[in-house]
Amino acid sequence: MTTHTRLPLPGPLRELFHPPETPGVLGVFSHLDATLDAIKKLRAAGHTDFTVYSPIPRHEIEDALGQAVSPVRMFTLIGGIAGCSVGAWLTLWMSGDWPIVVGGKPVLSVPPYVVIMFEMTILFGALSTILGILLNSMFAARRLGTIQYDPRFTNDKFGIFVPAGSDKAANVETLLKGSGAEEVRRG
Amino acid sequence: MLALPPAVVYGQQAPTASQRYQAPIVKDSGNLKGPRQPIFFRHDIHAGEFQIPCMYCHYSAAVSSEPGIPSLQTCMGCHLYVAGGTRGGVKADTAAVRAEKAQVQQLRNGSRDRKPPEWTRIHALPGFVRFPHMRHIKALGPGACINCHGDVQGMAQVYQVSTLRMGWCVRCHVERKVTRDCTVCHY
Amino acid sequence: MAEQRTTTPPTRVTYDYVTRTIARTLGSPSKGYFLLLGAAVALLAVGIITLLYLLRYGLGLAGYSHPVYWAVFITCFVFWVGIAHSGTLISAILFLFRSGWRTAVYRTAEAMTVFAVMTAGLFPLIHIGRQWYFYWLIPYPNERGLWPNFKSPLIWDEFAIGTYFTVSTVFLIMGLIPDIAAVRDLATGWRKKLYAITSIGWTGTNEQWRHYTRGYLYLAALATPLVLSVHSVVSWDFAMAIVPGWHATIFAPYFVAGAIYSGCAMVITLLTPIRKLFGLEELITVHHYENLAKLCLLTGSIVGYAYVCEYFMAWYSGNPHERAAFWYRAFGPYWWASWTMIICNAFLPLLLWVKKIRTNITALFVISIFVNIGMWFERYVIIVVSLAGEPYEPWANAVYNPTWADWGIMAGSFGWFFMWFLLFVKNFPAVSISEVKEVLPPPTRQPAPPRAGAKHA
Amino acid sequence: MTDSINRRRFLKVLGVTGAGAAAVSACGIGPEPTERLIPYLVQPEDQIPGKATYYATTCRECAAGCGVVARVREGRAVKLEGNPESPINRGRLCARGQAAIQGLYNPDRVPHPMVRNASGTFEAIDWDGAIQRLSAKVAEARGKGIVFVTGTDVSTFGDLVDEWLKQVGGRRYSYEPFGFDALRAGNRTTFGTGSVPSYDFANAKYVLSFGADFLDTWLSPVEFQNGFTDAHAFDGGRPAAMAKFVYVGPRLSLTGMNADEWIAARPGTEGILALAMAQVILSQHLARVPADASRLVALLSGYAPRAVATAIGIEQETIVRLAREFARSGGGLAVAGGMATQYANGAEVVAAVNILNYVTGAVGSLVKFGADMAFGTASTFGDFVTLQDDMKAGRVALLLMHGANPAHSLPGAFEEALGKVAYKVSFSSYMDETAAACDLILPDHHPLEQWGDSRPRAGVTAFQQPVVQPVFDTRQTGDVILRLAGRTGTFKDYVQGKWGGLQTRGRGAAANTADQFVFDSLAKGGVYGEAPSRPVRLADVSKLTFAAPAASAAASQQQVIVFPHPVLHDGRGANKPWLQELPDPVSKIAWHSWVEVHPDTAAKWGVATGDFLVLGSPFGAEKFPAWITRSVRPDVLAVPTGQGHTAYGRYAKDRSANAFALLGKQQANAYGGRDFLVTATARKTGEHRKIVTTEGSPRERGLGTVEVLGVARAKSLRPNDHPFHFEETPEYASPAVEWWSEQQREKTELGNYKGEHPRWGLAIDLSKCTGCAACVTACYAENNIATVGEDLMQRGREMSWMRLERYWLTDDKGEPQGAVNSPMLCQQCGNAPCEPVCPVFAAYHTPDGLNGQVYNRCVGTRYCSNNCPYKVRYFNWYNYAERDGKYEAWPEPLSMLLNPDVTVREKGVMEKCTFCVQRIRGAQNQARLEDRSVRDGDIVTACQQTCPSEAIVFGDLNDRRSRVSQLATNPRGYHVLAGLNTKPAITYLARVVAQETPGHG
Repeated sequence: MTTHTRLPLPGPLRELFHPPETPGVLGVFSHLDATLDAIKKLRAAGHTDFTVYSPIPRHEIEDALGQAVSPVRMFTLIGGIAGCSVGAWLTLWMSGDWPIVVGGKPVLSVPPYVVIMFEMTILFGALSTILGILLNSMFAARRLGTIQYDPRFTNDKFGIFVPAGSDKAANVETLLKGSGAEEVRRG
Repeated sequence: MLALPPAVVYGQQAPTASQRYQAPIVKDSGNLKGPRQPIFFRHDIHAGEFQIPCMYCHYSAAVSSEPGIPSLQTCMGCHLYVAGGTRGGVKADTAAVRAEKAQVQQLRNGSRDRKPPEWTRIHALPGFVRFPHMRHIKALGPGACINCHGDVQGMAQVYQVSTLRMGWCVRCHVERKVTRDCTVCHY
Repeated sequence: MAEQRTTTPPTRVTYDYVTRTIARTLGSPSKGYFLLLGAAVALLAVGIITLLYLLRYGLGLAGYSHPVYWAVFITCFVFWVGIAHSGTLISAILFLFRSGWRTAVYRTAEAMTVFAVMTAGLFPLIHIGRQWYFYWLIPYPNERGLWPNFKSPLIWDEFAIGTYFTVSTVFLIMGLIPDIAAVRDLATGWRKKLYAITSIGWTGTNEQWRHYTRGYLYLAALATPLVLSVHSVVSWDFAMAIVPGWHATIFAPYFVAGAIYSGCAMVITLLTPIRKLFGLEELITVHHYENLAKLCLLTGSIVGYAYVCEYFMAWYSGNPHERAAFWYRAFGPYWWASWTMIICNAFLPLLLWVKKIRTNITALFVISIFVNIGMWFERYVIIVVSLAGEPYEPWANAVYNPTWADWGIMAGSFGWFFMWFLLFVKNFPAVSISEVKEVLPPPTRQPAPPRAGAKHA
Repeated sequence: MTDSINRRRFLKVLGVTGAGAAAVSACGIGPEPTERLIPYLVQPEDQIPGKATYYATTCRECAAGCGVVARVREGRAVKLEGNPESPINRGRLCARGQAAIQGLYNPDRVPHPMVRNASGTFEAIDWDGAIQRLSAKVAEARGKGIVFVTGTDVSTFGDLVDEWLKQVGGRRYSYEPFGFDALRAGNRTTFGTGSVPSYDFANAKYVLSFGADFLDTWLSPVEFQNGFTDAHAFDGGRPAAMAKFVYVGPRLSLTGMNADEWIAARPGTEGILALAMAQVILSQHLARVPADASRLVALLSGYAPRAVATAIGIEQETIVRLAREFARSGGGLAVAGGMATQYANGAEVVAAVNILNYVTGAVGSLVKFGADMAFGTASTFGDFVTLQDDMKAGRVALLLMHGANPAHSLPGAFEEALGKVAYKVSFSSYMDETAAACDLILPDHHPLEQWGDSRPRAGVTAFQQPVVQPVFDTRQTGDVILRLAGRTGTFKDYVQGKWGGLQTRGRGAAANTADQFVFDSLAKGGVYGEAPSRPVRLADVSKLTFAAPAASAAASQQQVIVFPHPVLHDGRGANKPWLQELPDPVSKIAWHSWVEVHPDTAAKWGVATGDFLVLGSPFGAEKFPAWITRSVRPDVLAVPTGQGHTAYGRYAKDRSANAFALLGKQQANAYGGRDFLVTATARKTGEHRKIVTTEGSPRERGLGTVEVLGVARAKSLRPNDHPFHFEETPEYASPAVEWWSEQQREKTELGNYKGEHPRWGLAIDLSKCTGCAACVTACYAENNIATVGEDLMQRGREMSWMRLERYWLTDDKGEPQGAVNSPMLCQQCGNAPCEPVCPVFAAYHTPDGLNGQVYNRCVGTRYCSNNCPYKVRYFNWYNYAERDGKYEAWPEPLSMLLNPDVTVREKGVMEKCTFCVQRIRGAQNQARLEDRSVRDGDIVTACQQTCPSEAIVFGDLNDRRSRVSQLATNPRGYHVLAGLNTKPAITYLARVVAQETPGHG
C-alpha cells in the first residue's frame, strides 16, 4: 500500500511499505459508467495491470476487471482450524496436566471445552482474516509499486492508474480521455 | 533437664576422625551469603565438623510439623563446658580462637541475662501453607534435611537454598509420585 | 427487498454531500459537547473513587448480603454485555442479510458495542473479592503449574467476552479504514496525521477493495455466530448453575434476544441526540428508526414470550423449588422489580405495533429509555431476586439492598462508556461514509435505471 | 508464674517463640512471615513446637463444674474441649464453655491492679502497693463489717475465703442471679432438706419439665443434655426408645422447643397441674405409690382435673392423659425449675412437682438426694436483700467482690447500697459494673490461668490448673487472701495440700504418695467419686396450700417474664464476641435483647417484629424490640437477660437493654427468692430496628431440609427401608443413573484420585440434636471464624460455618409444639455444584471426598456460593484480621486464641466448613508416623467433639465398619436435597416425634 504522507520507517519496513515509484498515467472520472467504459477499453487494449480507484466497492468494477476471488478465505479457514485446535489443546492438556476433579465430572470433559474451542475458532479465524486482508493488500501494493493517487478518490471520484512508460503514456492518455476522464495526469 | 531429646536416635553415625571435615576459619562473615545473625552460629562447625545430628537441636522436626529452634538451654548444655576455639583447625590461630570464644561468650551472656538472641529468619513459608516436617523426615529419612535446606553442614552462615515456592514443592511431589492434592498443604 | 424503495434518499444526497456531512461532525466541538464529556468524566471519577474504596476496604461496602453474593455489579455486567450485542448484530448479521438500511446506523452501533464490552469487561474484575489476582483466571504458564478450570462458565465467559471484544474492535476498525481515509483526504493539521496513520494507507484501489470486501464478509460470517454465542455464554453463567430461576434451557435464546433488544433500544437512545447534534437528519431517517423499532418489537416479543415461558415451566414442572422461586419473584419483596421489568420489556414495546408511534422519533426515544431501564431490571431480577429468594434452603434467604458503592460503580460505568463514546463520535466518522454511499445511486453520465441490491460484497 | 514478664514482651515471645511459622501462620494469608525468631530460654518440658499439649482443668463459666481439656500450642490456649473423664459432662461442652478462652484473652480484661484516685478515676498501682492498701483497709474495717461476696463457689478457694473471714470477722455471701431458692424451699417443705438433688435424665422414660430449662440454663445443662438425649433420642435398638418429653411453661425455651408436647399452662399454675396429675395417678391407681403417699389423698382431693383445668388453661382430658402417660411409662421424671420456680409461688410449684415425683416413685431413683449439687449452698436472694439493707445502713465497712456482678443483675438497688459502703474491693478480671463502682481492683487470674477446684456435686472435685502463663499482670485472689491472712506459701500449695487429703477420703487403698495422687488426678481433671444416696421421706404436707395466681389485672398490663439468656446467661457471657454473635437458639437473634410477643397480642397492639416496646414495671422501665412468635403465651411477654451492660468491655457495653431493670429493687418473696414475673405496662414507642436475626423461614415448607417421622412409623422401619426414597432417583431410572455415575467416576480416577481413598462423612441425628449451638461456637473456636459484629450481622454477613436451622413443629391448630433443629453445614457433596463453577479450582474435590476450599487460591468470584443449594459458603467482605480495622475480629490479645493449624482468611476470600480438615491431616500425619492407617474415631471434628447430645458422628464412609457408615445406612437417614444428585457426605437421621402426624410445612 502506499500513503501519500511518507512516514519514516525502519529499513525493511520502508522497503515493504514504500515500494519504488511506478511511472504511469492517472485518469480521474466523475462517473461510474465512464470508469467502466475506460476499464473495458483498457482491457481490450491489452492492459492488465492497471489500478482502479473508487470511493466505494462497486460490483460493476469487479465484474469489469474480471478479478479472481480474494485468497483471504484461506486465511480465515486456516485460522479457524488453528483456533479450534488451540482451544482443544488448551483445555485438554491443561486439564490433564494437573487432574483436579470438580463436581464429580470427568477430568477430561469435552462438552464444556467445546465452548472454549468455539471461541478460539472465532478469535483465530477473525484475526487471521485481518492478517489476510493486510498481507494481501500489502503484497498487491508491493507488486504495483508506489503509484499516483488523488484525494478525491475517497470522496466522489473514480480513478484509473495505468502503469506505462513514457512510450505508451500518450496512448493511454487518449484512451482515458476518450472514455470520459475529467482529468488525466502523467507521472 | 539436660536429657537428650528422644529424636537423637535418628542421628547419623559419627565418621572416623580422618574423614572429618574441618570447618574453615572465617575472618569476615560479612562476605558470606545469607543474613547476618546476632551470634555467628556456625552450622559448619556444629553439624559439619562435629557431626552433631540436625535433630539434636531441631529435635521436633521428626515428630512435629515444626522443626523448632533450640532453646538457649540446649546451647548451654554444651557451652557450659565448651568455651569455643578448641577445634582442630583453629587452635593455632589466636585471633580466630579469640573470635570464636567471643561468640560463645555472647551466647553465655545472653543466657545469663535471660536475653535470647533474636535470630533472623531464613526459611519461611506463607501462613497458608502447612509443611509437616515429620512426614518428610519419616518418608525420606533423617538425612533428608539437605533436600530442602541444602548442605547446611558446609555453610558457615546459613542461607536459603531452595525457593520454597509452590512449583518447587510440586515438582518434588510429582517426581516422587506422592499426592499433590491441594488440601494436603493448604487449609 | 421492500426497504430498497425507501432507501433511495433525495437526489441532492450525493457522494460528496455524504462525505462532507459526515466529515463536518468531526469539526470543532461545541460547548454542549464538552458539557456532556465533562459529565461523563465526572461520573467516571465517582466510579474510580468508589473502586479505590472497594479495593482498600473490601467488597463489604457494597450491599451484598448472604446469600445474595452477586448483585448490582453482575447486573451491570450483563446489562452492558447485552447492550454490546446490537452493534454486531446490525453490522454483521444485517450485513449478511444485505439490509441496506443498516449502513446509516451500524457505525454508531458498532462503536457502542466496543465501548459497552469495554465497560462490561470491567465488572468481573471489580466484583471479585481479590481484584489483584484477576489474572489467575487467565491460562498463563506459571511457577505453580496451575491452570484455570475450563469447566467453569466464568472461564467460558472470559474467553467469550475476550473474543467478542477483540473481534468487535477489529470489525469496527476494519469498517473505519475507508472512512478514515476519506476524512484524511479532507482534513488538515494534526488530524490529517492521525488519520493518515490510522487509515494505514487506504486509497481505495481495486486490489484493496477486493481483499477488503472478502475479508469483511468472512469477518461478518464469524461475528454472527460469535454474537449469538457470547450472550449464550453469559446466560450460561446462570443457566449452568442450579439456582431455580437460573437453571433453564431457555436462557441462551432468551438472553440473546434480550441483548439485541436492549442493544437496539440503546442504539435509538444514542442515535437520537447524535442525529440532532450533528445534523444527520438526511442520512439517518425515520425509516432507519422504524426498522430499529421493528427489531425492538421482534426481540421484545421474544423476551416477553420467554417471561411467560419461565413462569409456565415453573408451574408445569411441578418442581416445588422452581415454583417457590417464581412465586417469590412475582409476589415476594421484589415484586416491584419484577413488574417494572415485565411492564417495560414486555408491554411497553407493544406500542410499536402502532405505525404512528413507530415513526415518531420522540416516542421511540422515550420507549427506548424505558426498555433500557426494563432490561437493567431484568438482569437485577434474574440475579438478585433468584438468589435472595433461595428456595432450596428455606432458612437462607435475605433481602438485599444496594448501597452507595453499588451505585457509585454503576455510575462510573456509565461515565466510562459515555466518555469513550463521546470521544469516538467527535474523532471518527460516526456514520459510515463508504457504506452510505453504497446505497446511493452511483454517479453516471446517463441516469441509470434504479437497481435493486446495488450493494454487493 | 511469679516472673514479672512485661506484658508486651510476653506477647511477643509467645507469638513467635520456637515455632515461628506455626504461631504466626494465624496472621493472615499474606506471604509475610515473621522475620525474627526468638528462642525459648528454657524449653518447656511438655511442649514440642508445632504440637499441641493438652491440660485438664475445669470450666468455671457456670457452677456446673464441667471438666475441660485445654489445647495449648506454643504457650497459647487455642481451644477448650470437654474432658471425657469428667462424670459431669463426659467430654462434652456447651457454647459458654467453648467461649471461655475468649474470656481468657479478652481485650477488655483489667490488665493490672487499679485504685480509684482522688479525682474518682482509676489509676494503675503495683501489686505490693495494692495488697498493702487492702490489708490496711481490712485492719481498719475489723469489727465494722467485712463482707465477701462470691459467685457460687463451692471450692477450696471458697473454703479459704471462709477461713480468712473467720480470722478477720467477716461474712460471706455467694450470689447467683438466677438462684435456686424455690427449689430448696420446696424440697425443704416436702422432704425436709434444703439441698439440690441430682437428676438422672438418662434413665427416665418420660420427662416432664415444669419450666426447668435443663438443656440450657438450669443447674448442669451439659450433663442433663447428655442424659436427656440418651432417654429421649430415637434409637431403634432400644425397646424403650424415645422417652416422651412434655414441657410445661409459658414460653418455649431451648429446652421447651425440644419437647414433644408443649403445655402452655398459665404462669403460676404449673404446681396445680402437677397436683392434678398426682391426683389422677393416686385416684386411678396408675402407679405403685409409696405407702406413705396415702397421706396425700386428702390434700390432692381438691385438685381433681375437673376443678383446676380452667385455672391452668388446658383441657381436663389433657391432664388425665398426661397423668396416664407419665405413670404408665414406668420411669417418669418431673422436674421443676427455671421460670416455673421464679414466681411468687415457686416453692409451692416445686413442692407440688416433688409430690408428683413421689407418688410415681421417682424420688430416690431418678431424683437423687445425697449427690447434692453445689447450687444448694448459695445464699438466697433474701439473704442478699438483707445484705443490701446492711450496706445501706452503713453496717458494711469493707466489701470484697469476687466472681459476681450484682450491680448488673440488681440494677439500682445494689448500686445504691454500694454507695454506702466505705471501701469496696473487686477481684474481677473485667471491668464490669460492680468493679467499676469499686475503689480498688485486684484482678484475679482467669480460671484458665489459675489453680483451684470446684465441687459441683457431692463426691466430685474438679481440679483446675493453669494452662497458660497469665496474659496480664493479674494475681490469683487465693494468693492475695493468703497474704492478707499473713500465711506463707502460695494458693497452689494450699489447694494441692487439700487435694492430697481427698485420697484418704476415697477408697482408702492409698498406695501412692499424696503428690502422685494429685498428679494423677490432675491428669484426669479431678477426683470423681460417687456420693452415697440419701433416702428422703415425704414430710407432712397436709398443711400446704397451693394458691393459683390471680389473673393479670388490667388489659393494658401484661405479665412479663424475665428469663436467662441461654448463652449470655445473666450477662456474664456478654463480653465474649462468640456468644454475642451466636444467635439465640430459639429466637435466632444475636447481639441484642428482644421481647417475645404472641402474634395475637401483637395484632391487638399493632406491633411488628422490630418495633420497640417500652415495658414499665413497678421497679423500672426498659425498651426492647419486639419479636413476634407463637412460642409464647398470648398473655405473657418474655424478655431475656444478658444485655444492657453499662460497663464490661467493648462487646457488652451499651448494647440493648438490661431486663433486670424490670425487676429492680424487688424485695425477696415468701420463700426468700426473687420474682422473675412482673406485671408491666407495654407501650409502643414508634421506634423500629431491623432485628439482627439469622432466621430465614420459620417453617420448612416441605422442601426436604428436615424430615420428621412419627414414632410408630420410625419404630416399624426395617434396616433396608427408605422412607425418604421418593427424594432419590425413581426406581426405573436408577440402573441408568448408576451406570452413568459409574462411568463418570471412572473418568475421574486420574493422578491423585487413583486408588483407594477414604470418603469422610458425617451423620447427624436430628432426634438427638437439641439446637443448643455448642457446635457453632466450637466451630468458631476451631476454625478461626471471624465475628463480624452487630452491623454486619444485620446485613447478613455472619461467618458461622455451621448454622442451626430451627423449624417449628406445629400441631393441627398451627401452634408450635417444639421444633426440629438441623445443623446446616457444608455437605461435602460428592457431586458438588460449587466446584465446577470455580474458575481457579479454589473449590475442588479432594481424593478423600471433601470439598476442598483453597483459601489462598480463591479470587472471590462467589459463584460457588450462588451454586450451593445449601448456602453454606461464607465470604470475607472485609479484612476481619486487620489490626485496628473497623471490623477487627481478634483485637489483641484475642488473636492469641487463633488456631495455628488453620489459615486466617483474607478479605475477598470464600470460606466454609471442610470437616476440620486440619484435624484430618493431623490424624493422618500421626498415623503415618506410627506406621498405621487412620482408625475410626481418630478424627473428631470440633462440632462432634463438643456436642452435648452426641448427635454428630464423623468418620470414613468407605469403611463399612465405621460408626458413620453404619449410621449412613440407617433407614431414618436422608440427604438434604438428595434430588439434586449432589451426593452429600452428611447423612441426617430424621427427627422422630411422639406425634403421629407431624406437621412442619
